[in-house]
Amino acid sequence: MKIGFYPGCSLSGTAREYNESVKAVAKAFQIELVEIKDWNCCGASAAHNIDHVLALSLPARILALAEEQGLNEILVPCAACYNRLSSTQHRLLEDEQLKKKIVDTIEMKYNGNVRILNIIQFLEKYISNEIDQNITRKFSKKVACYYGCLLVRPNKVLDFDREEDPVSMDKIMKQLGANPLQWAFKTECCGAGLSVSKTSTVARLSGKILEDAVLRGAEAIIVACPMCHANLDMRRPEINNYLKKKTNIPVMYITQAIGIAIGLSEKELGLHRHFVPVNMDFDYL
Amino acid sequence: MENFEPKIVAFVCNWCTYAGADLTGTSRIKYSPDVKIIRFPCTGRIDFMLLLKAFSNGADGIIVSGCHPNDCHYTSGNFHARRRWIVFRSLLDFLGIDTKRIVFSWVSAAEGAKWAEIVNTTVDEIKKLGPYKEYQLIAKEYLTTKEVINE
Amino acid sequence: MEHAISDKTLKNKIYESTGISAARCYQCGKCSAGCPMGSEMDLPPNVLLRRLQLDSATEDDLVLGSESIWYCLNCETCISRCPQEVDLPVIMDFLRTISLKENKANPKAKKIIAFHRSFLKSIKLTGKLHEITLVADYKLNSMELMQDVKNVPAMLKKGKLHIIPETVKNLKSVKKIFSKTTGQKENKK
Amino acid sequence: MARIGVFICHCGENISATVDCKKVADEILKIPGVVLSTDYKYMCSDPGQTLIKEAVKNNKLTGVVVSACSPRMHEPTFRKAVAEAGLNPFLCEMVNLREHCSWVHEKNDMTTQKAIDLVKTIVEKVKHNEALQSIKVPVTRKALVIGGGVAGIQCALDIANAGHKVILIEREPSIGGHMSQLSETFPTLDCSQCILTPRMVEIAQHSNITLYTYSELEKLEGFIGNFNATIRKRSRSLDEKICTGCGLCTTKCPNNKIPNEFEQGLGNRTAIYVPFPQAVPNKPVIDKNNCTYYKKGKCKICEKLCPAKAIRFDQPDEMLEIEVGAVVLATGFNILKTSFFPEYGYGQYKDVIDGLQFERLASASGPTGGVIKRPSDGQIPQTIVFVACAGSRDAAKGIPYCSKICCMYTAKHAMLYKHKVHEGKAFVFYMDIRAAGKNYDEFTRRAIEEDGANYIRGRVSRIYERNGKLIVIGADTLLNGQQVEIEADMVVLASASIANPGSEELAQKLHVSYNQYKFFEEAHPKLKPVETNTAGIMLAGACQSPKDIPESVAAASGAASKVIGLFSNSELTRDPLIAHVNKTAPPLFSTCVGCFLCESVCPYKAIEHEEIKNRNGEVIRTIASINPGLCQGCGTCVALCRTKSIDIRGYSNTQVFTEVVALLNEI
Repeated sequence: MKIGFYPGCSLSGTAREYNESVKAVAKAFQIELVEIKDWNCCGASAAHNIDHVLALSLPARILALAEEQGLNEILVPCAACYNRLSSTQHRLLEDEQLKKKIVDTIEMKYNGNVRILNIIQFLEKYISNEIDQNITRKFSKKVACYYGCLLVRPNKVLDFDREEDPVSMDKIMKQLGANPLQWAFKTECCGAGLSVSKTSTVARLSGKILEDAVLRGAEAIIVACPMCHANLDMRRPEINNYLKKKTNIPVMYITQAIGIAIGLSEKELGLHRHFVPVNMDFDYL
Repeated sequence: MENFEPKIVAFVCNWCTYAGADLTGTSRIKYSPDVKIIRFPCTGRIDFMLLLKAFSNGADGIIVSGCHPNDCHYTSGNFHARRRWIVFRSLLDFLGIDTKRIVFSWVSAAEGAKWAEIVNTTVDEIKKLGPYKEYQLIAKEYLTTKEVINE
Repeated sequence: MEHAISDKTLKNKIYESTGISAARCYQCGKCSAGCPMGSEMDLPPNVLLRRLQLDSATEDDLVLGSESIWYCLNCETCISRCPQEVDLPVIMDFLRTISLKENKANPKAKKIIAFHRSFLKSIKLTGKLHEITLVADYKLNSMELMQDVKNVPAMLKKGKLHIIPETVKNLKSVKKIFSKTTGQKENKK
Repeated sequence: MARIGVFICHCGENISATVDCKKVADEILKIPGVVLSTDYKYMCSDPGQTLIKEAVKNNKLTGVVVSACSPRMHEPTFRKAVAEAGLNPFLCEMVNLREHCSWVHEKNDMTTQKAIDLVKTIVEKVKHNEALQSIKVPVTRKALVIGGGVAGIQCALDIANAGHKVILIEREPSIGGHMSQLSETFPTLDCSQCILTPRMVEIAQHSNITLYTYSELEKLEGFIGNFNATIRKRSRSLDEKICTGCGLCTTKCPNNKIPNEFEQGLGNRTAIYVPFPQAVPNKPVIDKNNCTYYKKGKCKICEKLCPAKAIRFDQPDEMLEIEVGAVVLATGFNILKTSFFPEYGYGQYKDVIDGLQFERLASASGPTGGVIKRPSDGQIPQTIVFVACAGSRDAAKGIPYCSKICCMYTAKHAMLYKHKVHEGKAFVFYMDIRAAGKNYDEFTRRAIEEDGANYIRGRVSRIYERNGKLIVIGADTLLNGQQVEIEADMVVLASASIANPGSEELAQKLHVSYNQYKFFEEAHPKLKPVETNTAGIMLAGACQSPKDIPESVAAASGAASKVIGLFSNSELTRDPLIAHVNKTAPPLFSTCVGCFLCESVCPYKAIEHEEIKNRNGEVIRTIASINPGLCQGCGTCVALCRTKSIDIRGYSNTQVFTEVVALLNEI
């Protein structure tokens, strides 16, 4: 089983553990991830803050590269990259003139027929059917699944899960033996793009998310986006400062949670790279 | 070609599309004057020979419009029209008639805006296709336009 | 006329370039209610749209000089709940571009703009984001020299930072995209 | 030789503002056979009609073309006028210069040219018009009213009181509709059941009214004055004639946890049940989906208990065929359930309820006896947030229209709550207060000024639950879009009014028009508000568009008066625009070859077999003939006839082909 793979900048830098855990889980289920050759940055929020043609051209180049390599399906684990790539694909397919303009800019062929999967869609399609028989230790914790804003919105474009109160991640966590909690901040924004330039805001927004998860008794927050992770994990001192209390709830990628449940080592999953340590015991079966 | 104003005949049923076009008027929604309506009791009444007659008399495009499926005032006239149209279309196609010039649609009495939209898109489409000279020229040779119709 | 650049108001420009009509907004305020940044904005989303609706050069300047357009996180909460489907995130993108073009950006947004610029600069250099280049450049531009310094050793230790940037091999193709889009503007300056 | 008179109407300025009427008249005069062509400001006015009548007489006209508004509007007016002048009315035709030309085009030469073309087309058609005699058909003076809510009740009573028989059918086991669920009614705050119940009883006792509850229309055939309705009377599993309504059967039913529809799920009922104490008829019904006997084959406790021995487990549905002369649709509306709203929790929060549920909580006969209690824990809420426009005026959710009744009932809800819980806080999120009606605005002001409802102008973005409280996130657009967060104990969504489920299917059975939201469409938005496009079928109440009680009742009486008008004569005249098979001289008799393809497509079974016999009485040919009483004039048979032996009056082959040729060619 082979499938295209676009890691994006975060996964090769600050979110290395996400990259490691995605690859480790894929490998464990005999899926080969074929990285798009010579990929570039999708432009993230910076590009469409500054220039909208640039914001469409950068993702278009990535998709064109994938087409060039004959990939008809690509996994994009970073929620931000997934959102940019999907939105670009949607807008170019909707607007023939715009498509022409972008194709002229990137000087590459682009058809728009690559299927873009986010991490949950990938897990649902290729892995969730196989999980049950591979579980070696139960992820027997109360968890708050945090989807963030970019994974589900805009629903008309992405057409993934429920726009408000999504449930796909919760279903997977339940399979792992976890108790996914009903909570209120599943899709609230963490502040993402302003992490560096307006840290106080990020502390407030991420703080509220964390506060609600803790209030409802969550023992871990499960994420699928490197920016959500960075803000909830790396920005914890600022968050604690804002909340005026010390919180130590760990934030994990869903792939790390799967990895734990199927018995992969902490090292393979990059758990040691977290700022808030993951000190958890799991019941071996 | 620039100032080409196509002649488009619309064959519509009295109960849905004619009433829908009335609503377009009552709502003052503007559309192209190139389309002119001929009223029928039901699309079921529309003899498709009328379409050929229209082309041979200089029509560049035709709209046939009635009630939505299941909404026919006479229960099933629109179904019969559609059934006959499907057969007739392949015949026209076989005969070399440009079926792109015939628009078949459904407009209910409540869809004033939809009627304007259909008229305008049809006019744009026919303008792109240009005058239907091919058929009109041949028709002229074989038919005289002022002929008296025999029953 | 106050504006020599164009006698068209923002409302018209937005409609022409994005097809979004600010007139559709009926001021229910649902966008402002759900906006994560609503409490920090000088012009909450519905107020910003209201000013656009007024269709006047004076109001347009207020919008282009607002902090709001830079605080918008593009989280799409507003559009996902907007009853009139007014695509505010796209309007925000458009407003930011114009604000920069016309040199009207709010001084309070200096840091945010500096960050976005440094981000793009980093991509332009190597085709991919390199955090150290980004942060170094941002610090020089924003003069926030000490920010986040204490995080660096830990990040290095945890393997989250690369000293040497990864580079796209066909860098030319990326640079061309930049010169065809943002490049034109910089050249004009 | 034809002598056609053409009359071009300015319709004030409605036509003349974009069409050069004088020019049209002048151009049309050039057509051979047109002996008079003139324009006038208002053709439909008295002087206008006199102008036409004089012209018919003085110019010995053989045909009249009135170019004015839509024939759907004034065709009868002008046909009547020419008839008064001595000309056969069917020799008069109209051209639609207003709706199809002047109102939809700009003022220019093309518009005037289009007007000329349209008039020319009808002039050529009229040359082929025939003098026709109207058809007279008998009228069955009995009405069918579908729907037993307040509109259907009012309508049935009005018709019955005028001395005509009425069949009232209702889908639910009792009549009463939504009004019977309401607590108090705006703007007077009188008790809903107190004013409705006497009317319900009147229905049951009226000698002219036959009531079928738990029944639905299966099929409707025929036409105005002569409909044939098939009604499915669903089995109640009970002999209504024997049942005394004592209610003993409902006391021991083991299935007693079924959500009660009448209580909007806030209370429970048994499998054998009477929907509510004031139900008419006050006879139980067995809900077969929940009855142990129907599910498992044993139980029958109710049968044992029944002193009258009225339970009939094997009772089948009954099909009733009824001849009626008119039908009134009064099927009402429904509201969106809370599960429709993603941002308000997909219906997962028990204390987020809809307006009808609040009515039940506030009603003295409701599940809480009129005490406002939270559904989750029975606590009395100290803070309630009311959300107006929940789903209404929301294009993104597919409901761009205003539901009309919510502004008023939300004000009423806030008021009722404040009357019952004095220290409680009532917040109302609204966009606009639409209180246009007699004493309506005063009512909403009272809610705000006297009862202290706190109105906040803004929509609610999101609702979620935390620590047993509902957190409502809204904005105050009158305070610069400032965010408002309220910790509420209960939230009431004034959710959108929508067409009742099944409306579309019903409309299709009756061949009446409906709009994209499945509300039934009236024949004219202003002048025929209670009639449909199908003659003999009227509309009453909220099945047409959201309406409050006074409006529904007014519409019901309006529909009733239309029915009574129809029933005031024993027969009615119908346009003779119907099909006929040609007749030729013997030995052919007709060009019809007797293939009877027409028979297979005729929706009215109007095609009959006519046998042609020779002198000896032997059948030599069988040809089609058309029953003029049944034919409705759709013309499907005409288009289908291979030998062109069938034609239709008013839209004959000659007429329509002439129209096409005339439209496309110069004069």
